[in-house]
Amino acid sequence: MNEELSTDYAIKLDIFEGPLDLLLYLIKKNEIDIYNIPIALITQQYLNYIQMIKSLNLDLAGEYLVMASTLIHIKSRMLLPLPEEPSEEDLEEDPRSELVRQLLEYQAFKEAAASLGQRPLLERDVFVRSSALPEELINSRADDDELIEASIFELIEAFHNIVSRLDNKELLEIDLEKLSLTDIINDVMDRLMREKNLTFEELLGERKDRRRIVYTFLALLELIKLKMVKAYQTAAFGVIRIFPAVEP
Amino acid sequence: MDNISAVIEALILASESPLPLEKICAVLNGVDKTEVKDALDKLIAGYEERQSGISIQEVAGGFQFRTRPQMAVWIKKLKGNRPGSLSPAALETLAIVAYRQPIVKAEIESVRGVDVSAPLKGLLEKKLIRIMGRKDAPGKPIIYGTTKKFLEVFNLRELADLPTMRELTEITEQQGMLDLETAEEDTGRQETVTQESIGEQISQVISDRFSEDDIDP
Amino acid sequence: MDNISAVIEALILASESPLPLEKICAVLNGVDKTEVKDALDKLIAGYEERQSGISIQEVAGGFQFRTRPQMAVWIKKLKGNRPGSLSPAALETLAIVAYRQPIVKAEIESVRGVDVSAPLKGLLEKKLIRIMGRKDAPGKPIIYGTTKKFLEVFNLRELADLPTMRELTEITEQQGMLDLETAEEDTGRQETVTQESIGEQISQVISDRFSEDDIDP
Repeated sequence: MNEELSTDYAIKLDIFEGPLDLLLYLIKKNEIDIYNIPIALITQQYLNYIQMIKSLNLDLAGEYLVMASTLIHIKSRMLLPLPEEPSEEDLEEDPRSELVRQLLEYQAFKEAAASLGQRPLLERDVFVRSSALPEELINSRADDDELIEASIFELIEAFHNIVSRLDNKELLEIDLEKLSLTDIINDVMDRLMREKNLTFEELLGERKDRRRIVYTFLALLELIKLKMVKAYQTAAFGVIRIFPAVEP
Repeated sequence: MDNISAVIEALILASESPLPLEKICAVLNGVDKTEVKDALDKLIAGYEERQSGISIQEVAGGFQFRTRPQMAVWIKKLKGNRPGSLSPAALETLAIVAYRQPIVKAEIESVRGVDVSAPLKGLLEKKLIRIMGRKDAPGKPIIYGTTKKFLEVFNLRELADLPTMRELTEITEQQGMLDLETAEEDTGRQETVTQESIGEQISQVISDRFSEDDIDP
Repeated sequence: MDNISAVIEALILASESPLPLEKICAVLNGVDKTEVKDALDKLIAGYEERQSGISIQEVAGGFQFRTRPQMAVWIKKLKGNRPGSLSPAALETLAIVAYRQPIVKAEIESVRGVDVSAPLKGLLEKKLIRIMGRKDAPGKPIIYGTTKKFLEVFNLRELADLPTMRELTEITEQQGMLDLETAEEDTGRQETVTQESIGEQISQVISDRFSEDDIDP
C-alpha cells in the first residue's frame, strides 16, 4: 500500500462521532435489540475495531478506551451468577442499564441533529435579501438610548484579542474572586456617590452573611489602595466612616 | 393611510431581521392588531397563490422575505457554493444545546461521550449558541443556550417549534424492560465472531458511512 | 425547469448587489435572453398591478427589490431606534473596563496602546460604562466601571458571570485533558484569595444548588 492510499484509508476510518456512535453502529449492524445487548459480542467487536485503529497507528481519542473498559466491566458483571433467589434489587440492577440509557439518549439526539440538518437552512436552502436598501446606506445614528447588539462571546473575544497582543502575563490573572469583588466595589462606590459617607455597618446593609462581610471588607481595602476612598475614624475603636477620596 | 398590506410588505422587506407582528403594529399605530394580522395573512397567501419564488416566512418571532427552498439550486449557481456548513459533531452538539438548554459543557459531553470544546467554539463563533451565564455549582461552569440566529438559520418560529424528541420520552418508560435472563444466551454467542468477519465488517462500515456522507455534502 | 419568473424573483432577492440581466441569463443558461427579459418584465408588472409595497427596480445596471417611495415614512418609523452595534474599538475598550474595573483612562490606554477618548465617550453615551469616582492621584483621574445596563445587554446576572480568562482560553483554544490540573490550581488560588470565606463558600455552593429558574433565558 503506498503512502497516499494509506492516509486515504485513515481518513475514512475516522467516521464515528465517538464511542457511543461506534456502539450504535455495531448494534444496528448486528440487528441487535438495544434493550437487550449481547454484551460479549458487542465488546468483542468494539475491541476489534479499536485494535484496528491502533494497528493503523491512528490517534484514538481517550474516550474510546474509557468505553472499552466500561464494556469489559459490564461483561464481567454479567458473567457473575445470580443468587439462588435474586432479590428485587438484583433484578433491577442490570449492569447494562446505564449504558443502554446513554445509548438511547445519544441516539435520540443523533436523530434530532439529523432532523435539524434536514430543515431548510438559511444560506443553504433559503436566502434572505442581502443587498442594502438605499436608506441603509445613509448611516442613521439613532438617539443615545439605542439598543446594542453584542454577545458576551464578542466581548470576551475582544478582550482575548487584546490580551494576546500583550506579553503581560499578569493580565491573564483574572479569576472569579476578583470579579465578584468587583461587583461589591461597584456597589460600594455607587452608594458612596449617593450618600457622601457611610459606615462599614451601613455599607453592609441588610445582607450580613459572612461572605458578604468579607467581600465588602476586601472591597474597601482595594478601594483604599486604589485611593478611591478614604476611611476616617473619630477615635480609637470608634466607628469608621468611609468617604469618596475625591468629591464627585 | 396607504393600503395596510402594502405598508406591511415594505416594512418586512426593509427590516434587517425577522419583523415581529408587534413591531408592525407599533409602526401602524392606531390600526387594530387583528386587522394587521389579517392583512399580513392575505399578503402571505398572495405569495403562495402566485407560486412566487419568494415568500414571507415566520421565523425567530418575526416575518421575513425568504426564497423558496426549491430555488436553492439556482441561487447556488448565482452565488457559488459556500463552505461553512455544520459538521455532524457541531450539529449533534447544537441539538443537545437546543433541546436541553440551559446546559453546561460537562452535560453535553456526557450525552455525546466525547470532548465538545471544538464544536462548542465553532457554534459560538457562528453565533448559533451563546453564553447565558454561570451555573451556581462547583467551578461555576458556563451555561450555554441557543441564540435568535439559531432560530433564523434553522427556519424556526420559536424554540417550541423544534420537533419533539419522541425517543427521549420513551427512554424512561422502557428502562424497566431490561431483563437479566439474556446474560447466559449472551456468553454463548461470543464464539460466533471471528477475526475475519471483523475485517469484512470494518470495510463495510467504511463504505456505509462514506456513502452517507456523500449524500449530505 | 421551474417557472422562470419565480427563479428570477428569488435570484433578485438573494443577490448581494443589483442583479444585471446578463447574470440572470448566465444562471438560467440555455434560456433565451428575450424570454428572460419577458419573464422579468411580467414579474415587474405584477408588482405594479398589485400595488405592492415593494417593487423590482433597475438601479446601477441591475435589478433590485426596493420599497416604494411612498413607504419611506413608515420605514423611517420602523428604523427610528434600530440597534446599533459596537465598533471593535468600543468592544475592546468595554472588555478592558469590564475585566479590569475600577480603571482609569491611562490604564486602558496602556493596555490598548492607543488613545481611547472616543470609544470611552461612546460607551458612556450608550450607558454601558459610567464614572465611578475620581482617584486620589495626580490629576485626579476619572475612574470607570460598567453599568447595570451593561449586565442587561450582555445578559449577565452579575459581573462574576463573565467568563474568566482561563475559560476563555478553553473556549478559543482547545484544552481538553488539562481539566484536572486546572481544577487543582483553582482551589489553590481560592484559598490564597479569601482564606476566611472558603468554608462559607463551599457550603454555599452545596446549599445553593443550581435551579433552572435562576437563569433568565
